[in-house]
Amino acid sequence: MSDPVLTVEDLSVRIAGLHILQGVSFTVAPSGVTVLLGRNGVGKTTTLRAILGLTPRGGEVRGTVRSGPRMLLGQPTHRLVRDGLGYVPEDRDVFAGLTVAENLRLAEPRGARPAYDRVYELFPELSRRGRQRAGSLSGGQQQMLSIGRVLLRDSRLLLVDEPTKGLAPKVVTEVAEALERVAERVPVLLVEQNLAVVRRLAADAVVLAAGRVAWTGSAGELLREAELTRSLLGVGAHPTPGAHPRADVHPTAGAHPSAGAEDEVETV
Amino acid sequence: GSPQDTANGDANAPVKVGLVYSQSGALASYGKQYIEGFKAGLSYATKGSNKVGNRSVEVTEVDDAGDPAKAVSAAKDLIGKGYKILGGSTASGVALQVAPIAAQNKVLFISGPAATDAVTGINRYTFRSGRQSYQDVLTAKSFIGDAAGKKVVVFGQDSAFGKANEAAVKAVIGPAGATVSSVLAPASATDFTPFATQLKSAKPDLLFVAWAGTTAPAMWQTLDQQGVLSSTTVVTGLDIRASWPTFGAAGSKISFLAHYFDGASDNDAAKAAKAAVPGGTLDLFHPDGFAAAQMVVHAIEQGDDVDKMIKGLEGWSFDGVKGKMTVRAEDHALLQPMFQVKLSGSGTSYSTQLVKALAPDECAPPVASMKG
Amino acid sequence: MSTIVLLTLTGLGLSALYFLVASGLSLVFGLADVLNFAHGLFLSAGAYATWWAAGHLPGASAGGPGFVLAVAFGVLAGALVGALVELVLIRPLYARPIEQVLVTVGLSLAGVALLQAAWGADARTFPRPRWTRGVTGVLGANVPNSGLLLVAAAGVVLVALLVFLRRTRYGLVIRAGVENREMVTALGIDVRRAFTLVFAIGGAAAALAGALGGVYFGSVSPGQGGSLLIFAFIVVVIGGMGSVVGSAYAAVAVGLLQQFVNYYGTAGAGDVCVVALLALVLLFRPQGIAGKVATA
Amino acid sequence: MLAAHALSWRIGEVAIVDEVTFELAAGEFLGMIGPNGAGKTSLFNLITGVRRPSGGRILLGDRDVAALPPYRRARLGLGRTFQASSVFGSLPVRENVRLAVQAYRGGSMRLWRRAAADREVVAAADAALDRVGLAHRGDALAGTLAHGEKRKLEIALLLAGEPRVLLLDEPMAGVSAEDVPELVEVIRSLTGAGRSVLMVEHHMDVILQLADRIAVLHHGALLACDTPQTVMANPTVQEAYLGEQL
Amino acid sequence: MTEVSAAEVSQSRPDGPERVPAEVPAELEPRRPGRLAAVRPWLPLLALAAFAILPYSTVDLPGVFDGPINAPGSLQLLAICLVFGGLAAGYDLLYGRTGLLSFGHALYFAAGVYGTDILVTRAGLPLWQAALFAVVGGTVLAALLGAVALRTVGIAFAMVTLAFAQVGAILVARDFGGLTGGEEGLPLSVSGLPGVLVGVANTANLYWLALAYLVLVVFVVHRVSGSPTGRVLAGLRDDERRVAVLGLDPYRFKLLAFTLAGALATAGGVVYCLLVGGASPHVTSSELTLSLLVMVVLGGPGTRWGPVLGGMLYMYLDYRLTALGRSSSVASLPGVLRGPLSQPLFILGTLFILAVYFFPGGLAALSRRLAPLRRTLPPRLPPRG
Ligand SMILES: Nc1ncnc2c1ncn2[C@@H]1O[C@H](COP(=O)(O)OP(=O)(O)OP(=O)(O)O)[C@@H](O)[C@H]1O
Ligand SMILES: Nc1ncnc2c1ncn2[C@@H]1O[C@H](COP(=O)(O)OP(=O)(O)OP(=O)(O)O)[C@@H](O)[C@H]1O
Ligand SMILES: [Mg+2]
Ligand SMILES: [Mg+2]
Repeated sequence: MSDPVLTVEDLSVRIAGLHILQGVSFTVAPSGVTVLLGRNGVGKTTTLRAILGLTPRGGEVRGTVRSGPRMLLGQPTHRLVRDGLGYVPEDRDVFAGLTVAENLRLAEPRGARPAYDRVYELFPELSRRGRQRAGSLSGGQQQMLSIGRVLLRDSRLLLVDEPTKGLAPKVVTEVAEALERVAERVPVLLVEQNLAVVRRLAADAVVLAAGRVAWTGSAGELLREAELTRSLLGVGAHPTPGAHPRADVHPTAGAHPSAGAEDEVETV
Repeated sequence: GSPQDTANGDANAPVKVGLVYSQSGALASYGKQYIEGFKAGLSYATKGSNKVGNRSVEVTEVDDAGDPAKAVSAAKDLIGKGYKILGGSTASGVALQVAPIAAQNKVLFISGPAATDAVTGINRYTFRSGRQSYQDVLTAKSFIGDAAGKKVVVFGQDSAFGKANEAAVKAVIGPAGATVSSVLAPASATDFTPFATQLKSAKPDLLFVAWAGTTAPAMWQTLDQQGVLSSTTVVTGLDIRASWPTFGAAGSKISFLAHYFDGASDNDAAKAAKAAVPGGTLDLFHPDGFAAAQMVVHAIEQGDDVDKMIKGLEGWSFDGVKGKMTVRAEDHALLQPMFQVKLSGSGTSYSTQLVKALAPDECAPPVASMKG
Repeated sequence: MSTIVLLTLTGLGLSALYFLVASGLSLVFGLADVLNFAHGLFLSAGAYATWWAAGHLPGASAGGPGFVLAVAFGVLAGALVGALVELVLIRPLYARPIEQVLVTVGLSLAGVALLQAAWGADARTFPRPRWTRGVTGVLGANVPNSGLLLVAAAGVVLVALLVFLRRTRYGLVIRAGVENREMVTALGIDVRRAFTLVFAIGGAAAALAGALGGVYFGSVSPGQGGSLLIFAFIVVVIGGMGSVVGSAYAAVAVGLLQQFVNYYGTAGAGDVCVVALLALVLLFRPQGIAGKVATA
Repeated sequence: MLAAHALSWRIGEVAIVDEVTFELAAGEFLGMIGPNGAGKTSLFNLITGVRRPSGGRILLGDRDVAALPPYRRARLGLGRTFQASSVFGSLPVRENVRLAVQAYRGGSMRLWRRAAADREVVAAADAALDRVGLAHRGDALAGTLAHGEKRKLEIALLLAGEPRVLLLDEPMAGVSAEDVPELVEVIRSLTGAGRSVLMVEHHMDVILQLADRIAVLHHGALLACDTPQTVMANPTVQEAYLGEQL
Repeated sequence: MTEVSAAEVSQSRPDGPERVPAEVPAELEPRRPGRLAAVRPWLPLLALAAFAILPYSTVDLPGVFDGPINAPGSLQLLAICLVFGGLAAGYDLLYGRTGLLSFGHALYFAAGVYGTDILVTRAGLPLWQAALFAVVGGTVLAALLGAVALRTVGIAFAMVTLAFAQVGAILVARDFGGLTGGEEGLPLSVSGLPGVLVGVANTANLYWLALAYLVLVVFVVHRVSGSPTGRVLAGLRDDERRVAVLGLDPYRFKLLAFTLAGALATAGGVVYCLLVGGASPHVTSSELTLSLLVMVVLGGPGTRWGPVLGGMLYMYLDYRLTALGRSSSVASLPGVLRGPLSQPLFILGTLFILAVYFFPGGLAALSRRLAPLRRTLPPRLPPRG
């Protein structure tokens, strides 16, 4: 196996007195999708943000995060991004007051040609809505914009936090496809609750539980072994007929309910 | 123990004098002159010994930052510690609020540069060591000679200061047969063109300007630019030296009345003061401090009883920096000479020429009734 | 007739002064989301720097082209103070917006006191080139040249700011950074620089207002900035926070209203009218005339 | 219970919500689906009064509420969930729910009473927290909850109000897989006693389990409103919404 | 109506995950057990008793006060601190508890000061009537102006209140009908006052009056914050729209808080007027409102004792720093330092900035911030053996 693109060793994060991550270690393979799984609140988002140097003020981060020989912890976020780390945040965080076109323009890399064709091909909707204020986009449209803008720049690793949250089944499929194609070129560290998406994309899986790594290995194996899935992810723990969040139940496109597209983001 | 049993009639005990004035805040430079004058005056009146008889004079200075609340607290503090003589009050607001405290607690209060007429006659415990607005106005009146049939316009800030001047002009020049009207501008005004236009169209024989504060230069410039200064006699009070350059080109077109300026007088007191103040140049409020010290020493000479001090000061005449000064017994107004001046020069160097000195009774304010 | 012309033109001069103060305030307020009470200090700093330069800087003088140099020095000083304030005081507090406002309150108290300690509480005469002391006859009215100078400067500043915000990438970064600064950094942009820049621009605009205001008033005093600030606040709010164009409209409205009411009404009514205008605007259009955040 | 007649919301020329008419019977559970941007959230905004409609009527019971401010509608029994960030972040979880209970039961304008002494409010709030499984988080500040927990708190706030009509905007969003069945049960238990629910959810599983009927919104207009079987079989729905399966 | 209101705009600002959660109102928080748990409820009463007997104490605290504590000067200073402690606590009802940033709170304080002064001095009313009318008048004024101002939110609200206060300042300065004395202020006529409140010898009575005012404000604020209404106010501070969706009218609650805070401020004005024996336009200045904000933040917004401490400390410094500027230790400094240090406002402003920096959450948060430090220190009795 070739060298990992990202190595996280003994990462601990403490925020407001809470020990949220307690020595997390894992690696991200140099190609394909590595998925980070876990229940609500185990610290998936916290992990991604710690890697990016976005831990809130007063938060305390320990451990090492390396990309090859380069140490990432402690570097300013913008430097990390320029060096090839792309981030799609959990809550989309598009700039509500700016137009779609302006949102994209902001993400253009300096000194390199922005890959607009790539973005518009994946999300034609964005090219049509260039002059609309991003805040008035629907939740799904905002998610497209949020993914689209990291694709403008060539990255060495993408950190993507729950990209299918709040998307219609059809769009979930589209986003998954898009990510699949992205992953052909760039390795992706993906946080995802939707097991159907995980199944389709992920090669490796890291499962967090209570601030620690509970399991690492092949995603396929994880999902194949029902017992493993149940014990690690809790899925199927309470067998309610029809409530099985399983990908193969017709006509479910997403095996897991996903987060909302919110009107609150909108400001007109 | 009770806080008030400190002072007793010990013939050798030091006499404590409290000065509450502006060391910081907007009027800090007035305060500075006042205290310099006071120290010079104390030394002059005690012949350099700072003692009255065997009793040394201990002066305590407290900063009120121009805030009456702070001044009142300081006054209460001093009175509580047994001080029987207070002085200071650079700002009129401070004088007005400290005066009642003095009366309530039966201590002597000698108000400083505060010019408000309301201090005169406010109560029998309060005296003043400076001039009052009425005296300014009477000096202004001296510029037009016979007022009968003349048209006088007052231009001032729409504030207590401006209104007091307006009232003084109406009371002083009005009865002499002149028609008095006024234009008042908000103290916060930044552009004076509307007012200048109004003044010009009023065509007065005498324009009396009562303006204090940082907007004065803009105001004079506008009056000059709109041709007000060249169309009539304009009279205003001469402020401290540092402000002279702010008159700019307008300075030579204005007739000034002066409370004091260096060179207005040349008596012993003035010489002593000039020698004593830092820099060797007298300014507007040095005489107030000087006179205050003279009055304090005179009061102390009467003994410890405040009533005796009051008796001793009432009607007392003395030679101050400005010349002969008299404490009028009826209302404690301080009768004193006033001056007419011309300002000339440009850039940063200006000089004054005395045009005329008015005798104290020429500019004596009307007698106020004693209120308390 | 000439009265109307005179009042209008001098009123516009006043408007221009308000706009110069308000534009920087509005920029910082609307874009960096900091209600900057220290803006008055920036203004005074610019005025004192100009005043100092005219007397001490080689090549600068009170008259002629040397004065341009003095003003440039003042503007530079203002920009520097603005940038420093951002770097040292505002930046470390960026996640705490209320505290940022509080720090500027503290700064406005301390700064004015500092100026007072350095140069005294009294007004200093301000150096003025000969031309600015004169008047120009327009339709029978003697219009002060310093007012005309203010109007011209305000026009230039307005255009420059608009170009900056609408045409440059920095403008975009600033507008985005107001909304979500973290996300801007996550796009690979050093947002801190942009914010320092906003403060520098705000400081420069304020300093220009201070320098030209000094010419207009003929004097400079530590509290001058503060007393202009309250009207600038009103202009910013009426104009719509963060909108430079809105500030321009509002400044014209406030300046003219004040001037005409002061002439035709009773003295002091001008100020009350301005406050009444503010209340009305806010009640019927709470977002101000041009009110939309981050629209330049 | 709740009805909309020709409800529209236009921005300029564009109709975001286009002449939508539907009725929600007492005790009925109506699911709503539609592509992203179809106007579902906008429709909720119109019904709850966050936005003014450009046209149409909104009936709650038999009262036209289109002109009432949001709080008046809430008092008439209209409850709604918001996104997670609209809990009271600086208050403890428990206080969040107590506030909701108190708002519902009245007596909020009492300045001189000890709030904590109102046992009924406290008990009702604890019960609501228990129901969504957040009882153990009662002391945490709501702002520090993880995404999914905020969701649950949202529902607890809603439960506290005991509304007659519930509007749920993607209540399952961000809830971890394990808790889904539990929450489904909670939502199921909300219906009955004549209470009606209108729920937007992208997750078809949940919709199919709960909904009596499903409404499909597309480009602001109501494409279909029928039984789940009929709707799922509709080719337009398949094409516009469900797409090809993963 | 397709326009969005300012309320929504201001609320839709994304609060990044970095937002520091505001202080939880102490009254709504569960009691924490601790070493002092048994004594804690009695601490305020103990403090009150201690303050109440201060005028009998002849203790001399050199450097803290000029002279013994029961000297009129010390009592006067303490009384002023107490009034402002109360004023800050009342203002915190708006700012810390309800989240309303008013820049015009000084107006209601000034209404109390000038109202009492004018009614006593100009209208010749006896003090109790004047005080009553002033408080009622100030309350009505707050209700009326609040009704208008609260139609706006956020910074706009702050600006409208500032503008109203500015009109108040203009009216006072213009001295209509000679009522207010303009910038010279209006000394309080003592003829209408009860003798026990007049004269330096009676300063202790004024002190007790100030103490009573502080106790009243703290009690009211405490009581209201812990009431059902207080719970709604805390909710409003977080998210107004969410409160509306719960079926409560935010406007009514905000107006209530505004009016109540206005009434408390007016009452403070009455006491202050007696204390300084008059009114001066300083109390109408926008600086006073700003310093109220400074006091609350210095102390810790939304906490029970923070604003009180902040208010007292601020006023104490404001008064005492003038003395520091003249002290010999400052005078011996080199000029560069002496200039600024002789400016009280410089020191106050700088202190404030430092406080904002290093003590977020104010004085009230200090003990909590020191807790980790205390934990690292070895326990006093090491359990060795
Ligand atoms: N700023 C903060 N202050 C206090 N606690 C925090 C903060 N940010 C996160 N937490 C806590 O850290 C834990 C992990 O949060 P995180 O957002 O990383 O979870 P997650 O795995 O991404 O969950 P989800 O699936 O809901 O998105 C949660 O319990 C949360 O309450
Ligand atoms: N103020 C506005 N100005 C312009 N367009 C708007 C505005 N508000 C909403 N829209 C548009 O209206 C459409 C409907 O938005 P809405 O948020 O209601 O969608 P939704 O059905 O809730 O989508 P999702 O499932 O993604 O949450 C979107 O295309 C959106 O861009
Ligand atoms: Mg997460
Ligand atoms: Mg939606």
